[in-house]
Amino acid sequence: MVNVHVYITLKEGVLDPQGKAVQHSLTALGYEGVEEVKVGKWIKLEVAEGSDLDARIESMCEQLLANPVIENYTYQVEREAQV
Amino acid sequence: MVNVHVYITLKEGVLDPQGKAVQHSLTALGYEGVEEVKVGKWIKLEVAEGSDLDARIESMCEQLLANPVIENYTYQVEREAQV
Amino acid sequence: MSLQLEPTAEEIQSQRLYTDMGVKDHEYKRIVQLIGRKPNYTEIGLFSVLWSEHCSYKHSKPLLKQFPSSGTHILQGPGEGAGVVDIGDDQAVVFKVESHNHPSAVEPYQGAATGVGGILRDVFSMGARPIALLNSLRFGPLATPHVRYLFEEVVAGISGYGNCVGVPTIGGEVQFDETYAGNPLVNAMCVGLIEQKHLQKGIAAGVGNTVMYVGAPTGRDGIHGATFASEELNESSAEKRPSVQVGDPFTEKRVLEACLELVKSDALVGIQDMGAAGLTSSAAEMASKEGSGIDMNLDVVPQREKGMTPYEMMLSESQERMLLVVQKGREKEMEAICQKWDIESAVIGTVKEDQQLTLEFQGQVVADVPVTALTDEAPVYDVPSEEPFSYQEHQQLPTWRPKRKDHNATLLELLERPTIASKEWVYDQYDHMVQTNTLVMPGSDSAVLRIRGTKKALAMTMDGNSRYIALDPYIGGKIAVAEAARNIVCSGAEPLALTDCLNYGSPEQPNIYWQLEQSTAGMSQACNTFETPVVSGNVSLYNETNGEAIHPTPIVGMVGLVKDLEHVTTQHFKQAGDYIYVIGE
Amino acid sequence: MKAAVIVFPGSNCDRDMAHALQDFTDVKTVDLIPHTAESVDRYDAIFLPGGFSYGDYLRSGAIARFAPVMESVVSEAKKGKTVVGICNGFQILLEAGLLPGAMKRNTNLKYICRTVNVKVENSGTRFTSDYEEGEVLRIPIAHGDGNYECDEQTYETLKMNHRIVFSYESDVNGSTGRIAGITNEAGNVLGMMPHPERAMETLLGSEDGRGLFTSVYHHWRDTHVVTT
Ligand SMILES: Nc1ncnc2c1ncn2[C@@H]1O[C@H](COP(=O)(O)OP(=O)(O)O)[C@@H](O)[C@H]1O
Repeated sequence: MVNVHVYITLKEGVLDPQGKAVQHSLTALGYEGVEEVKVGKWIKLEVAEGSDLDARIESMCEQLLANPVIENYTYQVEREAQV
Repeated sequence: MVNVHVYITLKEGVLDPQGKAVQHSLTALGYEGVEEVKVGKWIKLEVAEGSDLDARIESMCEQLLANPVIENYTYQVEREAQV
Repeated sequence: MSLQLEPTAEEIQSQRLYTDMGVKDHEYKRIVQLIGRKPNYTEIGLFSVLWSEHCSYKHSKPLLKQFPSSGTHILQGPGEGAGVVDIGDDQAVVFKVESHNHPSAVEPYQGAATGVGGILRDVFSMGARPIALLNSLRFGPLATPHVRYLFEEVVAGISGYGNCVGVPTIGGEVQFDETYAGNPLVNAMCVGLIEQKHLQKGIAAGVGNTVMYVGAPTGRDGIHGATFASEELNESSAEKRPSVQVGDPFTEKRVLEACLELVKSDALVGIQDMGAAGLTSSAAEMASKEGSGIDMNLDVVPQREKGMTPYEMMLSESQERMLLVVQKGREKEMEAICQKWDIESAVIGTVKEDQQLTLEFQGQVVADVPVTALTDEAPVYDVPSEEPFSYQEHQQLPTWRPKRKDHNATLLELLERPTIASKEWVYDQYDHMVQTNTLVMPGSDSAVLRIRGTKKALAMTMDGNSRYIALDPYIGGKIAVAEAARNIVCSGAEPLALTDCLNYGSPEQPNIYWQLEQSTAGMSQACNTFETPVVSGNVSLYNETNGEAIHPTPIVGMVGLVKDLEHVTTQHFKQAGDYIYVIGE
Repeated sequence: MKAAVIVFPGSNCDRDMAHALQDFTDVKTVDLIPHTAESVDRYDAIFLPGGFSYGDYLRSGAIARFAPVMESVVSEAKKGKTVVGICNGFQILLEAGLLPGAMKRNTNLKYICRTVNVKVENSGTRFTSDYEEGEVLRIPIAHGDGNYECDEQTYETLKMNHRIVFSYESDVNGSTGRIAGITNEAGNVLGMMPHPERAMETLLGSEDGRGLFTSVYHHWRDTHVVTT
């Protein structure tokens, strides 16, 4: 088993109401110099190892985890043994 | 300005309905060996540099971005110049 | 500057770039004639959207004209944001239906959500408080994962948006049929209530008056088809320009509350939603209705993204935006109200006498076209119509009588059909009680809302059955109106008027145009019989996948008045031992 | 008695709450108070209504908790004034730390709007004195994030001190212990997910919500009106 971290964010230019609200709120709370905030998803999966791991992850992302019409994703595989 | 990445996830032991649903769907879609799924947040902020950067980030996380009752957070500062 | 990279007027003509925007050769020629020169990039953009079917109804106008649209109780027929019907006590009910079929096929959650947002704005731009939402949905059979995904996400989008704004979603219908497998239908209806004295119009009246922008900043959302050129400009980002609009119901809620406060001021002259074709259509339509012109300075349009061109700003379909005309000198009062609700506002132009839409950007005039050319002169087509072969075939078929022995089994089989089964899964996700007026909740014939402070209530329903229309469009059209009227009557109400959404394939196909013609004629006849004028509506054509059109699907949204709460009736059996009657034929 | 109903940007049950108080109790004054108000100290009871404050972006109630008016709400609560948070109002009270625990998405990940059976677990509070203990009420719920979560110790404390005031008769959203409403330790702050303000008239389906508002009023009357 390996840990896979998938990071999903809205594409450039797509309205991010959540990010806007958080930025607004941080500024109102007195945090200065918070310029841009984007709220995305971080999905952690425990997946079986295998030579097709990348292909599997990509297909999971495109099929289910991310919405390719408005979102981009990246991922990272964390192999405990190698750390 | 630096890019700060905040990663938020439910604490160990807190049931994650979203994660469970995703795992269920992945299995239903035929992805075998998906053991545990946790759905968290990834918040990207553009923040002004400064010696108090860490303190500021931690306080933003504790005050607003994460709910310490059920969530944990980690963060990472990405300094473009150093890359 | 990106502006210089746009194709020149000559290039647009020589390379026929207008065709990518959906403008036909002969339409382009007509535009050149109308403005007396070749249009530049921004200008052809304006024409492309205003002359589109969605804005100009160029294929359906003649058919819509046959609908009865007046009556003593009709205060506003088609033509404004929504229709308005007198319900006595100086109050009126305001309603309209809108389709968001194509956006929902591409991105079901946001497509459906922004559909709800748009129809809400149509209603509150009239000055009315939205009191109910309904929706009519069509999907392919639930057997495929993709259809299930569409279904779940569309419902989630409607729920996500409507619930957040705080308007109850109290009714609607869902049907599943092979014909919608590649082309789902998402029609949303909104009903509002207004004190008649607050009724607004989308007009740009009073030379010298101020044009104001209110709401969310403009981004590059929804600029479609025609973006080819700008995409080439942008080698820095490999990402495709989003054409999907994302809804922000929280902003909508504040825009709604702000607008309902703005309409109470006598400083407000006109107000309109920036819907399809955004700034372009709202500005042109407001000027056209009044026979005026507008000078607009695009530099001051609130913008969400950097480096937007006039073309992009004018064609953007960013959500949650309104265009206002305000008495000169009273802008501050309007701004104060917007500030109170924490929404942006900006003075972006002036109403002028000459009937031109003139756009300035960075000190240059970037577009200067006659308003009438954009609106009144939009083409209207007389389309050939031809009865399809299948029609006569259908007529010749002998009446089919099902032979069933086991009625119990048949009943169970019927109840299992998703189209017939309970829709609780759907309406459980809709807040159908907020505002605490819902007397009859989803699950009966029509939903019923009381009108606070009176003994009256409003009944509302959405209905349509494309199979009948596919078989016989004329009779099917009548059936659609009759079904809605029956639902209203069964709730204890008298039908007042209706709104309709015409979902069809390409009108350029003579067979499909024939369906349109026949079914609208049938609907018109039924409207006359029931004395329910059509006060608003929407047309969605080109619902096709791989050249295969959907069944013709007109949807009727009807509103009725319950004169006394005592008359409210629900469809459920109440008590064992009660008699059951069948009335009618 | 003077009641304040706080209107956050995005609140949408504020008017319903005001109607419930105005039309069905003897409360004299009911004011809608904007989120920007500096103080609510002149009110005897403060109501935080349902809705989607700040769009419920990030987390339900997370941003609203910092609305200017909240400072005064918190200090009045600490002084022992009656504070009621319903639905989104409950979520805000949790985020503000006036009540323990947190809300997660409903287990089915969907918004649920439906009338459910809600059991009165403790009729000895200022919010429930007009109900019978164990009484089952028909009250609508309407929420996406109503899955109440707290650690075991908190749960035990809540249970032991009878601070679980309402529970769902059956599991509707995954809440720990089927909790539907709780009070703070002092017993003057209530948070609940079901909407009693939507259950005020049989005409609309149920009037089981009335008892909550009349209880609050009666508690105030009994502690403030001197009878001779
Ligand atoms: N999309 C929807 N939105 C809201 N309510 C719906 C929706 N679909 C169905 N309903 C509710 O469910 C009830 C039954 O729907 P349906 O099975 O289509 O029956 P009907 O033949 O009465 O149209 C309707 O009266 C309506 O109130």
